[in-house]
Amino acid sequence: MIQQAFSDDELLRGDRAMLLVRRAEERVVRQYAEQNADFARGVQPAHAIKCPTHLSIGQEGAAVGVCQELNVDDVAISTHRCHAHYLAKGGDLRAMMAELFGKSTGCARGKGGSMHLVDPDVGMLGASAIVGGSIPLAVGAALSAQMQGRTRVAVAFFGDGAVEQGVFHESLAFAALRRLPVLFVCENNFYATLSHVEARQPVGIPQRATGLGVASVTADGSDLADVLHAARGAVRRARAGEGPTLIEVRAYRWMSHVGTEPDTGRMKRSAEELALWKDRCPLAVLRVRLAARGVPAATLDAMGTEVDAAVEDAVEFARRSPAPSPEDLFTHLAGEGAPS
Amino acid sequence: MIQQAFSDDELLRGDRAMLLVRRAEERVVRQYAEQNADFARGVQPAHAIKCPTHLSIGQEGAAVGVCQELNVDDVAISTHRCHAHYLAKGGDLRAMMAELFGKSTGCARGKGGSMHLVDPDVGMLGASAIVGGSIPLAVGAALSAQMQGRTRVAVAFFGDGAVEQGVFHESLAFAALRRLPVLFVCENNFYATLSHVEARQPVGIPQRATGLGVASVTADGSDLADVLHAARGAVRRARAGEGPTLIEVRAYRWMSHVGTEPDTGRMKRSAEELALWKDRCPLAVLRVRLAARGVPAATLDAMGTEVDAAVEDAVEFARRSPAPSPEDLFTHLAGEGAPS
Amino acid sequence: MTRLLAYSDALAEATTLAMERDPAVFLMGVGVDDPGGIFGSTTLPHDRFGDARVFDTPISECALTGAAIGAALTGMRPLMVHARCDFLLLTLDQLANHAAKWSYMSGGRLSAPVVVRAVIGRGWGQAAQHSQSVQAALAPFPGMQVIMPATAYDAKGMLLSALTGRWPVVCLEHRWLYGLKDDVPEGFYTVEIGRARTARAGTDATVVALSHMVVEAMKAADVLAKEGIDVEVVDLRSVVPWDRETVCASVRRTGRLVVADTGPRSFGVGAEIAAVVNEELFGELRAPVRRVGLPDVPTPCAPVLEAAFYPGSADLVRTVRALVRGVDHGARGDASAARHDKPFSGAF
Amino acid sequence: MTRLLAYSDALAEATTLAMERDPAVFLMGVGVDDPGGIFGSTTLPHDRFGDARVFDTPISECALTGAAIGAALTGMRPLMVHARCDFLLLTLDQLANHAAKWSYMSGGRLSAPVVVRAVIGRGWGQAAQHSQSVQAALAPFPGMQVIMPATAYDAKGMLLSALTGRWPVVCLEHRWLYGLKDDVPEGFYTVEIGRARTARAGTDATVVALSHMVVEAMKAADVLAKEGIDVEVVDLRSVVPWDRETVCASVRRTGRLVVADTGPRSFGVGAEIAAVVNEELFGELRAPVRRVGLPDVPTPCAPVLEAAFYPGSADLVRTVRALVRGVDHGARGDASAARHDKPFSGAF
Ligand SMILES: Cc1ncc(C[n+]2csc(CCOP(=O)(O)OP(=O)(O)O)c2C)c(N)n1
Ligand SMILES: Cc1ncc(C[n+]2csc(CCOP(=O)(O)OP(=O)(O)O)c2C)c(N)n1
Ligand SMILES: [Mg+2]
Ligand SMILES: [Mg+2]
Repeated sequence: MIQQAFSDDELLRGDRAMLLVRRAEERVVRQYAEQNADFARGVQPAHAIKCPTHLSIGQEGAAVGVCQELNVDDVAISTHRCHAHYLAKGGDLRAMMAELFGKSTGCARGKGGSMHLVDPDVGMLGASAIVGGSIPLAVGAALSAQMQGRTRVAVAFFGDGAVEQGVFHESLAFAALRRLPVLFVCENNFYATLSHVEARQPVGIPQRATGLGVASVTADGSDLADVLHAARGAVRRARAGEGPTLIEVRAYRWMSHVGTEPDTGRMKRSAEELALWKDRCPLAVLRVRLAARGVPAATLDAMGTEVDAAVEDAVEFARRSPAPSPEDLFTHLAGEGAPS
Repeated sequence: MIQQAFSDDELLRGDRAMLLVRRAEERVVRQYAEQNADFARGVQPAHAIKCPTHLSIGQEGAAVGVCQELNVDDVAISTHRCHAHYLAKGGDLRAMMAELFGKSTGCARGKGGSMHLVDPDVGMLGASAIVGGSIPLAVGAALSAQMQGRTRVAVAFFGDGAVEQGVFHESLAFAALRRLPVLFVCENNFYATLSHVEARQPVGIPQRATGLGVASVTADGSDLADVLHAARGAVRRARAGEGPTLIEVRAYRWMSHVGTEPDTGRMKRSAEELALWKDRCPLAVLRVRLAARGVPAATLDAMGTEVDAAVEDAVEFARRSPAPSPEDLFTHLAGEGAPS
Repeated sequence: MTRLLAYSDALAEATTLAMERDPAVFLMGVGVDDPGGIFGSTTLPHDRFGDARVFDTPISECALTGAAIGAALTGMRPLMVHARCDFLLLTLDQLANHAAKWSYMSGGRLSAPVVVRAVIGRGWGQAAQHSQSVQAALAPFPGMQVIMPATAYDAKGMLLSALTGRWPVVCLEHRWLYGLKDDVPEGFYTVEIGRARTARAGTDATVVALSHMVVEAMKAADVLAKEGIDVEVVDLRSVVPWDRETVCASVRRTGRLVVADTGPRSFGVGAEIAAVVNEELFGELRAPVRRVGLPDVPTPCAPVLEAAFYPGSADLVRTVRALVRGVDHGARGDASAARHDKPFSGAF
Repeated sequence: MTRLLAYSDALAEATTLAMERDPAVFLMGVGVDDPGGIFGSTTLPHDRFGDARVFDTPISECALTGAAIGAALTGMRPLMVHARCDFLLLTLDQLANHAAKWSYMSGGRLSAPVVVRAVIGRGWGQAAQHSQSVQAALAPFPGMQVIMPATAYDAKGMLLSALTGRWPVVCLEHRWLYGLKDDVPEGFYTVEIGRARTARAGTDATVVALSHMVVEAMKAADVLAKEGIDVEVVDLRSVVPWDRETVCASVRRTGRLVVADTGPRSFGVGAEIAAVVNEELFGELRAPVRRVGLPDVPTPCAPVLEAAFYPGSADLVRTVRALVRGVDHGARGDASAARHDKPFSGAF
């Protein structure tokens, strides 16, 4: 039983982080519902989220499990679906909400939006909306770490679709060749947009990694402990100079590919499939475990209240914040500060 | 003993084809020596080869062994190092020499040169000087064959360096996914320019193929029968709808990466390594076999004479041929004829 | 008998027609078999011909472009579709180093008539990587054609031209055109690639517009007409090759030119048009040639910034007015574009 | 005290100096550790710093460019080298969609100061895929700089600017410049990116030249001087950003402009310069702006065709002369370039 290797505190930390992602994204869903109602009535809401929003609800275990094994100094980089990675890596919640609302207090000053969350202070180096595009950037960050002689680890988060890009292979092979301290975390949610992975890939994802000289492990995204365990091993290997690891985390996206609807109606994913995975909700699974360990319900309830308050505060912060001014269009072309 | 599976006639056919490549390229070497002497004397020769020339001397077994198992109707596509593939596929020798000499009778009318030999009449679809660039084109030709319901097989010839390109992986995975009738023939000559394959790749080439769902086999390029055997199996699989095969043919390039000098002096390849491989010359190995089978020396000698005459005729043809005229610059942008 | 058809439906109809007429035509790309069908442009052919000839691909744009070339070299007529033209940058080696050059490198012995469609995204905070208009990066590679139909009629006719021609063709389609309807004949017809279309005749100034900027230009012309300024709008339709004759003839008559591009103002397609017109009509122009296009920054996300980023009809009005009235303050972004945003539909 | 240094050695010296001053600088690329050292430009740093900081890479240009970006985001200063700029097309997604946008997309919280050097090939029948000059395809992506030093002095100074600046920079270097010598100071100095250089002052016409065309322009100016035509040659040096002030000031004085580009004439960098000059100096020009560049075909192989393909000093002479004398027959390719071919050395 892998989960017995982790303390109550560790699991509680993971619980809170997953809850934060879940509640923050559920809040985004509510915001969309509200603003869409406004739009439908022909009203322009004073504050709205106007950017393509890809939610991780159902997949929280991957981001949280991996990031919990990282230090602040370690770096991560993500994709169009980056809310969970940003938050799990320690990104500022207020700055994220402000970014979604297109405000100047946003983590990217309103320049990036939902697909480009970034918080260099906690090692969140950003996200690319080009499928596969950010994978080599993580390899480069690992190369830096190796050349600088620091123990920093770099993590590339990406989806099962990204595995099909040429740059994925080039990146893994180069990382293997140079034994770079990098984790390739593939969240296999079985779909790229509406395409099932079996219609797109001839072999399993770990087999591809093997073909590129990269060690791999598959973790169950519904079981936080399983992800923690896989990540711990991979981080240890990376820090020990043993090279990269690919972690395939199997998880399921509950919502539509983009936007805030469940997409089982109009698409190929079936309601049965979704129901099966909802039964294996990573939060629910963990809470059953915590209860079995005797963690009092009150602790968890308090945590929920606290997280909800933080989310509400972040939305309030975003609403209160000013929009950028049109002149801001021309700032930030080549970075404000020196690279860290 | 694989070679016993092949008849004398088959081996003799291979012998002639290898000899043709060898003698044609040796003739190119002599031409370079002559024209360089002219240049050194400050003389502009009336006819000269003025294009980057990458020779296959030493590697003839790969091109010949694979192409001998193909029909005229099958198609092949190659790289910067394409003379052997062009000739082995049945490309017109005169048109090749004329192309090298930049003449309007060249196989590409003087537009392409040594790196872009093409002869659609015998299924030689051309060559790309972008490492890895032509691999997906062969996949596309195989896709055509599959969609058209013909038994045509497509072959991509490429070097060990091309295995490092993203597009190699994308191409193999797609071919595996759709079980396309394509042969990926990797001539592993252990070097890309001056870089050894072990400094560039974390795992062996067949392992990469496995990671992409493609069957693979390694053949000894010094032993024509071994290549014939591998190719026969791969072609059979392709025609039977069993999908792609990667054939790694191990061989050694005797000359410099580009140009007509041995390059052991100024580079990392050692004279010992070269000597070892010269001992395993695919032509010499085959001739020992043929002698052992009792093929008379006279037969082989006559073949040599005939091949030499053909090569000399081709060079004469090239010299006699007119150069393109400057107005030809603007022709051939979008093809003369309909695609076949 | 008019038959109004949306731009997306015209694309779908052209594809279907081409597939009916020529068994060599097939359609592939990431998501072409989705219920959404690349904003409705691939659903009809998929319904009609099924997965054998209309198929989804792995997210391997580079190799699939190469595969399209190889298929074209062996007698097929591939049509590849991308939901955003930003993704074309992954395929530029195959497009520019291979498709555009294969015929020339082979001395004309082979043709590579691949057709690639790609959508120009805009709005709803898609930001820097989902909103580019990459014609300027494709145009400097001779050997392939680049077209940008602005109407449903042209979308159908030009796509049919591409699918029956001998060139590699990249067709860039602005997302905001997909819903616009136009009178589209039912049968097979082609619109010649390389011919511009005079969308509106006028005498005081010429606006040469690309793709969605044709819509903005027509709006601007309406506004200016009320002020007594008579604008000729030329829909360029085809970027490579482009119709120097029509453009120059128009500017020769009006004496004034504004180029309106969906891509960057600097180093954009407008620069080529401005350069040629200035050269051909030296001394005949009544005002400097102006360009309206995107400013020198990536696309931002926030609505305020998007509005400042995209030029629209108001910019064209201002620019043309200044040229005609002789008080030219240059072209700047304005906030007029914001009103185009629609509520989020999932298929942004 | 002059110290003549070849262009290739100047690049090597700049790299070495940058590496000495800043331990974050490293050099990578296919073949940078070869004895040939990318035409001599990487040998010195490799000898000095060894494989740890100067290393060969797999032929994975796309991922290595991404790795350079990731390294830059985390405090390193990567310098990546390509033996031909045709290979940049494999990396355009990383360059244009990532490097150029990362700072902007992050609201300026990160910088990606990657420097990419790439060589423009020419001659000896390299043909279509080894001879492109891709500045026009890079320029329309705001967020990265594109430089084209034409002298050893500038090669060193601009590379040092790039390696100490905050921008992603692509440095395109014409192979035919590598052997040219120039007076190059020993120590550290920078040449500001974005400033043109007046290579020769003149009064009758301005030639704005890029990269190797500066050499051709200087030759043309010599020829024209004998005819009494006094040409000003402006070495643009930097394409993005480019020096509008210097160019416009020069043309304001001479009244005539020819742009000489190593890349395509159509849709090339010359179009932007022509468009801006025509706009800024409307009514002040004494002749139309001409562009000399590559014709609308891929590079052919055969010597006769190569000679017809590349414009050279003779074309510039003809073009400028016609502008000044008022008989303009336009710019066409000629055969003058053929004499530049050298016997084959292996490192074509
Ligand atoms: C290069 C590229 N091609 C296509 C797209 C369009 N696209 C956006 S997300 C997506 C699916 C990605 O699937 P996956 O990698 O599994 O990530 P998930 O959305 O499941 O998290 C696609 C095809 C893109 N953004 N980039
Ligand atoms: C994309 C690309 N990168 C780099 C080069 C330069 N280059 C030409 S040949 C070559 C080595 C190729 O090695 P390999 O694939 O093993 O083929 P070989 O020359 O050994 O036959 C390189 C790096 C190129 N032509 N294309
Ligand atoms: Mg997925
Ligand atoms: Mg090799």
